[in-house]
Amino acid sequence: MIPLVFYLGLSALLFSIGIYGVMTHKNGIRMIMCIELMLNSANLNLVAFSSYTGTLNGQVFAIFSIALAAAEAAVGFAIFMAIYRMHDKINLDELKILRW
Amino acid sequence: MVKTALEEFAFLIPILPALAFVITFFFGKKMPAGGAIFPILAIAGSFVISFMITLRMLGNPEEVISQSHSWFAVLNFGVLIDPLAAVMLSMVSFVSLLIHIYAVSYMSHDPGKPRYFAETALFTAAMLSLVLSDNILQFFVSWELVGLCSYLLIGFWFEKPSAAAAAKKAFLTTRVGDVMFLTGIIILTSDLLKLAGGFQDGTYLLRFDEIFSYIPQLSALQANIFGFEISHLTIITLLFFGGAIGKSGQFPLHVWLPDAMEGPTTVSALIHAATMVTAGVYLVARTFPMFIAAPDSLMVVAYLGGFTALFAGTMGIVMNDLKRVLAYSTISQLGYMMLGLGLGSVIGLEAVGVSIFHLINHAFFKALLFLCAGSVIHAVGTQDMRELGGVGKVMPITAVTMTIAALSLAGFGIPGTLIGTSGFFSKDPIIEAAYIFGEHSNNWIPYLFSIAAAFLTSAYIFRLIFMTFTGKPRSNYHGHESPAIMTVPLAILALFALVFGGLTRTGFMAFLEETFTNSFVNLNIGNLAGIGRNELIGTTGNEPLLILWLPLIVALAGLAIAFLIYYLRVVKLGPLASMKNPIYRLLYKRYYQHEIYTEFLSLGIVYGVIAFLTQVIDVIIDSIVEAFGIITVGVSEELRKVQTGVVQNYATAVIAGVGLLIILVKLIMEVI
Amino acid sequence: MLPVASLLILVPLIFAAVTFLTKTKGQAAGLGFTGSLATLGLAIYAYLNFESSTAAMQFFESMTWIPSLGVNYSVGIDGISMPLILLNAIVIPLLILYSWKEDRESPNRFYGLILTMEAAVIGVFVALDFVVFYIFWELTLIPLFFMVNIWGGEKRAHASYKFFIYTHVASLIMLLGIFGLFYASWQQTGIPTFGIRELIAQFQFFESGLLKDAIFLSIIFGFLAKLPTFPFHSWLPDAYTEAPTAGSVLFILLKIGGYGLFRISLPMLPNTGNPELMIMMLGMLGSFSILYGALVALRQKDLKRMIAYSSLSHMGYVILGAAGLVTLSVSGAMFQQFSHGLIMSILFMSAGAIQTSTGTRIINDLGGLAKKMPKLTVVMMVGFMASLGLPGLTGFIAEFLVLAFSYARLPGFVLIALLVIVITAAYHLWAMQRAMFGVYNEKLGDIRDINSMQVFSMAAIALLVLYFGLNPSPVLNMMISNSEAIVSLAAALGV
Amino acid sequence: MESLTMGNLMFLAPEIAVVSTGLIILLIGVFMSPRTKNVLGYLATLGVLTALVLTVESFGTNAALFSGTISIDALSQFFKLVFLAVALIVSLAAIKYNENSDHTEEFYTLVLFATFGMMVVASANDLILLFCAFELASLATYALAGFEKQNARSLEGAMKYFIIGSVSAALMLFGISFVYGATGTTSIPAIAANPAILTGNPIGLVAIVLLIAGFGFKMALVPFHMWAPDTYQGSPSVVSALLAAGSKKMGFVAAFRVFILALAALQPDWQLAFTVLAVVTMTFGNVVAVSQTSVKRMLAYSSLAQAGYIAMAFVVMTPMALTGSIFYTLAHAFMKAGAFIAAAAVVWMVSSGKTDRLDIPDHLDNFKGLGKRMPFAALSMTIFVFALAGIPPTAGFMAKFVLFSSTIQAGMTWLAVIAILNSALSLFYYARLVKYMYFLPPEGQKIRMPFPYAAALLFAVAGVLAMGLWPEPFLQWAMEAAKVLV
Amino acid sequence: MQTNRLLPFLVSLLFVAVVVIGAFGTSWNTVSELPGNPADQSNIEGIGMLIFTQYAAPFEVLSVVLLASLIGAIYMAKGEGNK
Repeated sequence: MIPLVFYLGLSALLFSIGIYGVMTHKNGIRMIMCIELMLNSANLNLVAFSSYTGTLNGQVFAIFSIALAAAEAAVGFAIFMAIYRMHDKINLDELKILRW
Repeated sequence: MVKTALEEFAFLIPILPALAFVITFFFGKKMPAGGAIFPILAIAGSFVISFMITLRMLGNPEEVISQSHSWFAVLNFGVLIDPLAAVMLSMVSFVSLLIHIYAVSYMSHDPGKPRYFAETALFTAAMLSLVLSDNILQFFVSWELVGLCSYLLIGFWFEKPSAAAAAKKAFLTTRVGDVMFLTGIIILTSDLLKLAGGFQDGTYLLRFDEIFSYIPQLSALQANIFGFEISHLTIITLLFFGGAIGKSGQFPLHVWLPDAMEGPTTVSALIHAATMVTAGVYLVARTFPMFIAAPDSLMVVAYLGGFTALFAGTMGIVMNDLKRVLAYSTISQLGYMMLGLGLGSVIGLEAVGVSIFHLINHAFFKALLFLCAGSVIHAVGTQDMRELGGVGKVMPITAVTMTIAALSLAGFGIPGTLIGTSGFFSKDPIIEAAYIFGEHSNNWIPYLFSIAAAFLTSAYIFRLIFMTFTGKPRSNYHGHESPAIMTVPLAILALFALVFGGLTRTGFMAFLEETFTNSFVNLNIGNLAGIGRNELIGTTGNEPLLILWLPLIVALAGLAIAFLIYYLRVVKLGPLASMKNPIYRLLYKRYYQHEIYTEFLSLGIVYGVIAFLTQVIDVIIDSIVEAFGIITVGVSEELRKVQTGVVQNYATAVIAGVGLLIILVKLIMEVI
Repeated sequence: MLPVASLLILVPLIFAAVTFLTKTKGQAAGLGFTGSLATLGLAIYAYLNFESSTAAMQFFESMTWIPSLGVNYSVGIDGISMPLILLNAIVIPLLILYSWKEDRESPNRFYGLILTMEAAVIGVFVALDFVVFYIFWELTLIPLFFMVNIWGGEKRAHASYKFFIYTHVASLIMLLGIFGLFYASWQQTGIPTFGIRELIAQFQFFESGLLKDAIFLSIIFGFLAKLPTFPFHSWLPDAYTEAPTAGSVLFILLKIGGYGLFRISLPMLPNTGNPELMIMMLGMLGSFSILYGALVALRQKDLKRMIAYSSLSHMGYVILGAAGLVTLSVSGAMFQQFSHGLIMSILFMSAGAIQTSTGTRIINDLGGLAKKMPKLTVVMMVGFMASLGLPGLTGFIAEFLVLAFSYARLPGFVLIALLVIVITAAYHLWAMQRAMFGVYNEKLGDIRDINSMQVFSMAAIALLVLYFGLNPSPVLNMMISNSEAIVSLAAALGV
Repeated sequence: MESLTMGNLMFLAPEIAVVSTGLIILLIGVFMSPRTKNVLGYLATLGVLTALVLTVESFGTNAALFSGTISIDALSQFFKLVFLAVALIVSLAAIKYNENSDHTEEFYTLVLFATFGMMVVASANDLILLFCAFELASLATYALAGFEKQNARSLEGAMKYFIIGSVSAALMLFGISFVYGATGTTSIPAIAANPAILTGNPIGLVAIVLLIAGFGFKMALVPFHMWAPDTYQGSPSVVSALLAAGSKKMGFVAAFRVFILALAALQPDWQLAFTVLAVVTMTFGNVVAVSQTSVKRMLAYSSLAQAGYIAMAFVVMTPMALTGSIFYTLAHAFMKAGAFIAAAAVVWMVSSGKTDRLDIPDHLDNFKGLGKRMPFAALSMTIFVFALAGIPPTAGFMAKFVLFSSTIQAGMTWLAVIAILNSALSLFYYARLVKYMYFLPPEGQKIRMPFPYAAALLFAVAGVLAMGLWPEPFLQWAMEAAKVLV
Repeated sequence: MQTNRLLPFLVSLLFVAVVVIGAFGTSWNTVSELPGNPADQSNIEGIGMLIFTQYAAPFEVLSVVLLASLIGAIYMAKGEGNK
């Protein structure tokens, strides 16, 4: 049996990769992908726990969270489209009128 | 029945002039002569009441008038007319009345008349209230009010910068004394409360009888100051005397009095010669039982008085300003009075009699001197003696009355007889008392002071007479004799200056000695002197002949020198009276008082150093407060840059926050 | 019997609200004056029905307000508050008269703020519940903040900020102390209450001396900064100077710091961990303030700033008298509050009048004004003389009582204060001499004397200064009754 | 498994009223012309008002619905009151904002759905429901923040809000997953009953901090606040009001439920974490606010500071502190929503005139002489900022009064001192705003205040003053709510 | 973004380290045996039951979420001519 912590380690790694992506990428689309990665690593956690604790709540949660992630991505892409219309690019680090 | 009636009018003595003040102040402008009639009538009323009370009291000195009313808290205001107060009241109201009459003419050309008469009326009211107060607080209140009037009247011609400055100086210098006086009152209050064990119903804490009844206990209280055990009574009396120093222009707080001559001459006569400046002497006389019961206090009074008498005389001799000579003369004479009181350590209660006698006589002749000087100034328009000369020809009445006053001041008279000027009968006893003091204690310093001052007195006053009235005019002036309204008061005063002393001599002192044994207080001065470790001995009059004649001899010597130099002009003063002569310069510069007091102490130390340093501290405190604001804004300006506007950085912050927070909490949990 | 205490707050507040809505200057001033007169009427009514010989609370009203926190709306008047209420009620109508003829923008706000201020200050005086007290306490900040900022001098923004934030910080620290008092008492009695008298009574039963000291110090800090006293006075010179005349006078009437000292701190003092130390601290602050204010005033070039520092110096007497902790010294301190309010009103009105006619407040630029402004000179002279403690005027009574009766406990500090009397006289006289006497400075051009309204209002205050200087008993007696209560409490504890 | 009856549904009447109003607006909005769409605003207001009344009426009821995933108690009802009050203010004010807009129905539907999400969070008794509702409130407001599509600032604010929001959602989900893994359940009472693994193992701390990050994003606690100033500044002011006054409180109610109810066993850990966060947040917010020139940005930083105060409840953790904190949320809702609406009125004034600074419509300079130009806006703004500064007799004072005093009661004098000094510091920038409004000369004409703004402001002012002058009923409710947590 | 990658890297490293230490340091309470072969034993039914019974409320909320994101996304993405 694969120990639970392996799943946890993997998901932590995935999460960190997502985080790293969010912190370094300028392109909005890539950032959304990274965020999805983070959400999914959490889902991996949930499913793993679900299996290892023998309850189904986690998997239900994972399903909900997938749906939520989709909705989130939809709104995010829509916002980026609006940004693209205005600036003709979606390099998010260049959007810094609002600061200080 | 007459007696009760009189008593009931006693309170009117200060009230009448006070009412006159209000009327003249508000309505004087619309009245002839600036509303002078109200003060004159009011003061005349006061004089009549005072005089009648005095007359009645002469017959029965034990029955004094004492009325007290609660003022606030445990303090009261009231009327106390005992022999001491009675003579002062009569003198003050009388002199004030004459000067007011004189001023109608003297001030006739001044647009500020209403203000003048209002202020002098207020002054008279305050002075009368001071004299008849039955407690030390009312005394102080009136004391301050006469000071205020003095300030206002010195600065009467406020558009003259020198007058405004002199007024300020007078107020401030006397204020130094006043603070000492107030300190004395405060310590006294505190001690009385302690001794009485709190407030007692029905007694007024600061009334004189109450104070005097605690003299032994006060004397027993000891304070340790710089290792010396000093009786509280000594401290209190010395502080009182501090007040007297300020008010009566004694060394070292005498500097304001010559400057005060910036006011109208009538003011100088009334306030700075006859009445207000004597308040200090009156204070010491009024609290004499305390002084005599306090070890060393009277000694200080005697020394300072004697020294002032001499010290002021030295400056009087070089002044060229008519009024300033008189001012120094006043200081010198006040010194005599103080000396007289100080000698009470030997001659006991007689000192009060001697001193107050001199006070009254001095009031007459000094007021007269000033009024004469005023007459001259009024007629001639200058008060610089170097520009005068030969005025006697133009103004004979003035010249004669002034000479009488000068003789009285110099104390001419024949010892052992009843022939002599008023000044002679009051000054000589003081000098004689000083001799007795010297004999008794082998301490001749007071006597030397007094005899030297007598010489100087004669010298400077005849210098003044000769320079002003004899010889040829030294400048182009147009003089004329003053009108009757001015000369009549002069004549009356001259009469008094001439004969008052001789007439009242014996009765006066005996009358005053009743001051502390009557229906109000009944003190055994001998016992009190014992508390103060003072040995009292017999009275004056039994001295060697030379001693009796010596004052007259030195006075004649002074007259002779003045006659030689300023009338016959046998001695050339050129090299002597030049600034190259260090002694002359020292005297002419008045011992550099201005430099020491004003420039060094006031402007230099207090204003320049202490106040400046405080202001620096203020700036520092303020900067600390301001720094909070500045630092906050600065930090804010820097800290806001954390918010870079780049969303990736925001994400970094969030994640770093998570990581660091975990570690931080973990660490703190480990530590705790 | 009218519910006077509440009406004294409500009437000016309602008039203020209506005044804000007026359109013209005439309406605003008229309504403001009517409102202040109505308040004066109420205050006189209260005074006439007031029993001076008792320290008990009169015109007491109480209503539950926030029961879950033990907060009640309770108000009342006693001998500590009555004179101060009278002071405000008397001076504010005169202040409105004083500024009647001045032209200024938005008069409705001006008069509305004056009345709001009156309501807030009286609210502090009548409050018997810490929450009510604190609410009015803070409310006094706002009208002054607006007053300084709208009609103030050149550096008004800075001055108003400094004043607003500084005193707010102090109030908040005081609030902390109040919290401490509240909870410590709650813990002991099990009943939450914010009643001032109840909490003070409970204070003595607290066990920890440290707690008591902390509570006492933080509460008194609020009062000391408000008074103010050295070294918490930095806000004062700027605020007093930059405020318009009416604002300066309102600052002067803001006697809530000293009031708090008597109402709250003094009854607590004997129960603190180390009362002797506290008394020494207060005495030191008092006498240092007196000394410090006078020395700095001596060096001021600006007339108003000089008066501001002199005010600091005078408020030192309040603290010194309070520290004296003898019936008459405490009464003297209370009387000093009353007297200071009257005297400083005259001084600030005079300074304001000088500024309006000459356009400057720098003393050396003035000179010889007495010739052109004789009426002002007379009233100002009364004010200055009263301020330097001339007997016969109120300032002396207060100073004498404070000094004479604090001496027993604090001789050294009283002696310091005595020395300062000369300095006080010095700067007053110097200013008088430079500004009013001497040769008229022709550069100032042709100037006018104060108008008849101003003469009336200033002379009325001057007469009050004289009246209460000659006959202080009407207000002093009620102060004495209350001081006795405070002091006997202390005496019972051997302090 | 109980059945769903009409009686049970009545407990959810406010939620149903809100969500159905949203659906109706969406539906009929499609068929309306832009000019008549104003009606939708009033409709939304009416719906929110109905929900508000229903909520107030339901005070005191307790119920567990949907298999215990929804809990109706004093806490939930109190917070629903907060959200609905904010929604009411926003709906009212937005009538003017959406005047002649073709997208009124979208706006109101999103506002109402967001409100619905917040209300559900307040009631959520299960982490799954809590997460879903949390996301609902976030998602709806992402679009709202960028509602001015042609405005670069609005879009930028929305983008930042979205990115940080998504990251935070992921963090929260990650944290929830650990909690679930350790306890095997997502139900709050069940978690509370089974904390063994979390307390004894390092994962407990990790989960807590992850959750704090997730909620802290909404609460805008430093350092999870970074989006807040930008978004509050960039978004339409009415939306900023919703975010700052409403959605921020959602973070608090979620945190109350999750930490105090579910993770009570880990109190030492999260207490410590919140101590650090509260102190840092209030100080940072106040200090940085001092140098702001954009009023909305200043309000945003002030909102950070206020969050720091409210978070003190997690540190003090006495019933009194919780009461104070809960009371504070309502007070802050009125104050902050009102302040943003006043800013909205100014932005409207600026955009309808030509004389002002248009590049930053909420620049301080545009507030010059507001007392003359829009007296009511200036007056109410003054009341709001003084309330925020804690000056009596306003809601802000009462809130601080209860909260800070409870800190003293708990013996945490140092915290009270920090909070009080911060509170004093805040006066600095609030007073500056007042200065601009009243003491500087106006640079434009006097303008008549549109009715919707005036009505919204009036409501907020009424709330602020009512809570300041007659706090008793609100305090009672807050106490009831606090009792749920203890 | 070549310039500023170190900090993000360190931060992610920190994060992963913290989480991994937390996860590995915890003694998870796991079932002794995983539920057999997933192919045999479908959990779809169980999940379905849960969604429609215990988690009905989240499900309802989710529907509103989807509607809200639909509205939001359409509104944001729609390019109205008046740019």
